Amino acid sequence: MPAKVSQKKNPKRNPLGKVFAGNIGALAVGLKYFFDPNRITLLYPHEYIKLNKGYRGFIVLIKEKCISCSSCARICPAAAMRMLSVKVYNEKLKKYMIKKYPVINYNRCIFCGLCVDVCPTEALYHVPYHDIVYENMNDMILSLEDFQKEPENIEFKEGIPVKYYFDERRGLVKTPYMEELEKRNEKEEKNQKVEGEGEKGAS
Amino acid sequence: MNPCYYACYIVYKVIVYDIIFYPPVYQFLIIPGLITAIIIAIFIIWFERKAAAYVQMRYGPWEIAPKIGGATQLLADLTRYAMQEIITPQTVDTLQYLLAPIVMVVLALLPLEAVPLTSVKPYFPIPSGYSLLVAVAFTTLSPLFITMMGWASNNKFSITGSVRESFMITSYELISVLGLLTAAAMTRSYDLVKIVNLQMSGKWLGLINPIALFVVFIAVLMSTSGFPFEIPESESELVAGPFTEYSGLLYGLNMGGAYIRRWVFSILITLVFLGGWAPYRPTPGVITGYLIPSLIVSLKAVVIMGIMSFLRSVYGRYRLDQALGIAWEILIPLALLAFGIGLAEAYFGII
Amino acid sequence: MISLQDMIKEALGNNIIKIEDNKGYIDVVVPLEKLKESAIKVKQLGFDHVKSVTAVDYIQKKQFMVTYHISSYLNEELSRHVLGLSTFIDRDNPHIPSLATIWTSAEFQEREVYEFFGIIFDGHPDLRLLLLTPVVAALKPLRKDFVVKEDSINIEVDYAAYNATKWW
Amino acid sequence: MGSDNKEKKEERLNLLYGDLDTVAKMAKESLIKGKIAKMVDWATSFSLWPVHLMTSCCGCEIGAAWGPRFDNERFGSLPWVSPRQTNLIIVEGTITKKMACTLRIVWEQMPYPKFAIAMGSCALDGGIFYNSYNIVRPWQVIPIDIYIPGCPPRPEAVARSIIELQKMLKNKSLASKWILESKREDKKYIIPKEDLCGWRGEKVDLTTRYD
Amino acid sequence: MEAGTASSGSGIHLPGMEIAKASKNRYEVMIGPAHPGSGHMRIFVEVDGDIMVKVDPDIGFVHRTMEKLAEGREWIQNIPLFERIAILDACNITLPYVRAVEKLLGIEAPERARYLRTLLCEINRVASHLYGMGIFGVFLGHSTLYMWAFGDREVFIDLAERLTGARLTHTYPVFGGVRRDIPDDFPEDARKATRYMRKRLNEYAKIFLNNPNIRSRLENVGVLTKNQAAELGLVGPNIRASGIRYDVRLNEPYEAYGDVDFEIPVFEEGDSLARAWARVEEVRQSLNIIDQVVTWLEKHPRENFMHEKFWKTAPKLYKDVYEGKISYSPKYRIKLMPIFASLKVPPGKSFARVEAGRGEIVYYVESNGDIFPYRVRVVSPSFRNVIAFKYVMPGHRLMDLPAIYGSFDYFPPAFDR
Repeated sequence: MPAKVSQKKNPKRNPLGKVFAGNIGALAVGLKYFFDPNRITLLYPHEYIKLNKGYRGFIVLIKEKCISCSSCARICPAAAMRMLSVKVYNEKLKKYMIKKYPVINYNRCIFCGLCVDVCPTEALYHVPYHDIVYENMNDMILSLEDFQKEPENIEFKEGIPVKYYFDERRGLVKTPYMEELEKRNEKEEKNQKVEGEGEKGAS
Repeated sequence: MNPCYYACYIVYKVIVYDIIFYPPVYQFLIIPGLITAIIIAIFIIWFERKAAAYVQMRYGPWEIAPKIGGATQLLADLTRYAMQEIITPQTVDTLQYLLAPIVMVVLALLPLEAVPLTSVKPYFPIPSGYSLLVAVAFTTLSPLFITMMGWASNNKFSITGSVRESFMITSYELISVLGLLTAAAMTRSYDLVKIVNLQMSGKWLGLINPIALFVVFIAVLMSTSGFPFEIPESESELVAGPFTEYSGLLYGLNMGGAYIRRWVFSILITLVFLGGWAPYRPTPGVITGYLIPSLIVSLKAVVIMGIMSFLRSVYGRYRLDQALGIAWEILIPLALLAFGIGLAEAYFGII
Repeated sequence: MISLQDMIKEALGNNIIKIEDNKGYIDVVVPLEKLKESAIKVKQLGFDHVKSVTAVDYIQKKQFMVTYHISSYLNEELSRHVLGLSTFIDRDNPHIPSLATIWTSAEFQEREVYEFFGIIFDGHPDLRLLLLTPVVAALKPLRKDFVVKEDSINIEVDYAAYNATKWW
Repeated sequence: MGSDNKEKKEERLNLLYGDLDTVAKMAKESLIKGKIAKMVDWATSFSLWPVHLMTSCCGCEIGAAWGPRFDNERFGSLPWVSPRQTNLIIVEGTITKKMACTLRIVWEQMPYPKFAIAMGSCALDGGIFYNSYNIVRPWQVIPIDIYIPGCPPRPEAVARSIIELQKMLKNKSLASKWILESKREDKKYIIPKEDLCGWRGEKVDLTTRYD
Repeated sequence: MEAGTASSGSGIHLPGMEIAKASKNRYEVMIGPAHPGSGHMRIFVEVDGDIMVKVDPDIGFVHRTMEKLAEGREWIQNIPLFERIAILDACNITLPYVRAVEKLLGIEAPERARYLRTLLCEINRVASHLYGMGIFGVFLGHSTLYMWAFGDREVFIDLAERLTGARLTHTYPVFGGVRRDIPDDFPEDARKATRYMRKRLNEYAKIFLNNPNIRSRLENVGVLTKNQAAELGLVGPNIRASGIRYDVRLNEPYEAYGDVDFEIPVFEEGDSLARAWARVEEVRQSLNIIDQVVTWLEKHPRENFMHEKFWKTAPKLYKDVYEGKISYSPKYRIKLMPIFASLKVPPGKSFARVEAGRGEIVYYVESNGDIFPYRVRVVSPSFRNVIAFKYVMPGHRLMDLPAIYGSFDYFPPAFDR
């Protein structure tokens, strides 16, 4: 079915209705939300959104899987990823060989995910967080070692994870993401058992 | 006795009892003057932001003091303003530029000199049979200095803003004067004490003559550039209107000035239309004669300010010619109508 | 129904150098002298606005191609098609009659082409720079002889000497 | 010793004559000490008002960051209209050569203590437009305190940058020091204003980068 | 003919700042570029009393030279590049480029991909209109509308994020298909979101469009007749508010728009209020389309959302990724073949147009058979709307400037490119 054209007009009101009904309607809606605020705010440092697995956040390299094909660097629209030549000892041939690994510069990265999608061996993956800030631009140019580590995320330490779900009446509604919390609590308990009583104050 | 001690005692006594507790000074500086006005402004700006945040599905100022909903937010803002650099651009008229905000704030508080907050005579600031007239006359002074600020700033936006402000002054002044003087016609008196005393029986003038109250309410919104009449400093075309060039403490004064004016007007409205300290009857004594009635008046005034602040979250702003049209074509006939109704009610002895 | 191509052939007559059905639009090439005349004729057919004014720099042929992509709003039959009215001009002396007086919608776009290619639209009501500062516009950035360098993807250094800041 | 005494004497004399500069300096020094300095830092950190300077497309995420879901007004930060009353610039993305002059002028119009956040990869190293002929890097124009990577960064990252800036303010007491010294030593401009607004820039080494 | 570009005179001369001599009683106000009412542009307004006499938009403050950069980048790298024209409408903005290149390649996306593109396009359209309404609200001093619109926009941004993995810059359509399929719980969420939004639109009307205060600002302000709108070549809801029946979705249906059932709202008045209402009605229609598309996607099997040519050659790992067998990988994600990194497109010229949120966006793509495009010409909706300021604003009052400006739903990065 192709689209249809529907002819419409600005809604018209008689002068009296314009003054009274309009004002009262606006005030009523305002008062309704004043007394029943539909607050969707994320209290950020105390809560953070547990992003889905598919979120295109910071990128991590799995060095073992990399086959030095340079696809990621070639497809990068911002030239944020480049190939760094590294001498690697080859066990079979028993000699040093030059191999290329990608390094990334977050000063330029636009998080389009093309590098991850084009990698033929899945040697790159996204971590689902994206809220790290830096005081220094040089910190954002990662070395090969840093590129293999997942960047440290502060939000885990400061807040609890929440998830937003859709609601017909309220739009987005947030709830604490219990699974994640339980997982984390278990981890903490384990840590405490291992490390003993001394660390209790810190948590 | 040590003469030095004696001298100190006398000085202390003079300063405390004869100067600070001299009603005009006390009223100007403490209740309901400067200090109370600042506290009220802090509260009401916080409330304005919070109320807007409630309507707008969010929290508003919060992190600064989570337990009390961020109520200390404005303290931080004021401290920041007070400590920031005060920039005096090269092109401004320096003396006017620096003096205008200060004079504006001082003059904004001047009407309080004529406003009695109790019916007990020793606590009147200036006992006068024409206190309503004097107060109304004083309210018209401070807006002139807003116009002056814009002129002294020597900035196109500022000047346009101050021209708009002067347009607004000429239109709202007549309305508020007409509206407030309706009370005089109804009560056959210019004396605020008498006007309040007549309302003690529960017949508040605002209830008897709601049109006059409505007209004055709108006129106050216009005069203090509250929404939907926030025209002189409408940000989407005039940046900050007359205040565009002001920074630091001077801007803090400006920001407070509008709220102080609104506060003074709210007290006037309370006294004239909402029964002042009714239903409480003051008796001699500082607490029962002055503090309790002024507290009642302040509470009522705060409610009025709260309603004015709430309008921000519902309305946008009118165009200048539309606002002036509302003033001249709708509100002035309404004010005249209210005046007529007041006269009729007075004639038939309803009041 | 006659097809659009026939309609245009009929209207423009022997002004047409070449007419071809490109992907998504019908391209009509007219000589430079006949451009304004053809534009008026095309407008009479009902093409009432310009969608885009494009210039392409063929540096080897020493030519610019200027294309007006035009279509119609008021005539619903024509609005399904896009017509490209193209002409070739000399690269060394880029002058072209302005069509902004015929279609007002071309005004800003011609200004843009003027600043990016240095093509001068004769008779344009208000030929000024639009987007760029004078210094940048003097480079005529969209011409092919203004080359923007892309970074290479390789870091030609061994790992130990990799100094992060230097290579970006 | 002798010269010291002389200076002190001069200072006293200046005081006596009512030299306003000396008095203002002394008053400032006595004010900005201990508790008051801490209070200034506290107040500034909870009153970071960004100026309305939408430079590029990250502006949409700024809108979202001050919108209801992420609501940065919780931190006491209120987007304000006139640069004279604000103390924070958020550079939202690309700064073109046409805009750079504006950015510098806005920065100069703001009263100190003032801070800057660069948002988005375009504001760091050009991002996807790294080799464009019409952009400059914002850190060449104004001193930047915090960098946010991403294109565009999430609104949480903007909130994070404000939190970090608050921490920086409190730990390093940037605001009170700035008020005391009337200037900030650790940040400086790279491109002089004449070059920015006149588009010459021949003498400037644009490859330098400070941190 | 370099006149008017460089004026050599005494005093400081700032770029782009041509100071015209003002006559008596007139003065010039510069709105922008760092001005709350201008966004990323500058408007020279010559004011006679309170009436605007001459308005000259000075744009280019966000000109990021995309057309030039595109000539040095590979075909696929240009998708994220052109996305930055208007990131809040990312899918609509890149789609015509993808379609133009597909025309050159001689391929067409499979049906499921076409529906997925339609879905994201409509989600973006809703988000874009809400953004425009929010900015409009702020221009008229109505902060609540701004907050509401941005809050409800989050609903649709969240939907898009679940679909593509990014809030705004989706980079979703690629040549021959799309990059991801919908997650399993997506249809239900989308339906809830549309139901919620329909209810909210009524409240928007109550607090904003039917509010007498706002109505009086918008009615009979910035009136454009049908012929004027056509002459100026405006696009999008702005012309449909003036009574022109033009919508690319109607006149040249692309993707799945020929198969879904929806209406094109056309208004007659042509004033600012009609333009605002046109957007609200369009949001309603977009919600209908989202519902229909989601239902279609639910019914049909999940395969073939990449063109056969590319998908057939995929090795096993690619299918593992699609099924979500790799732990850190999202389900239903498609991997791009390395061929995309150096794709050669046959020579030719092509032209594509798409109805983006703000109006029609037009791409002219020329290839000479290389791995780079020879020339890409983009004419974004805002660029065609900006001319309206020059011709519509004069004669109105200075305070009408934001009312007209906002009603055209400008987005400066879009016209600067």
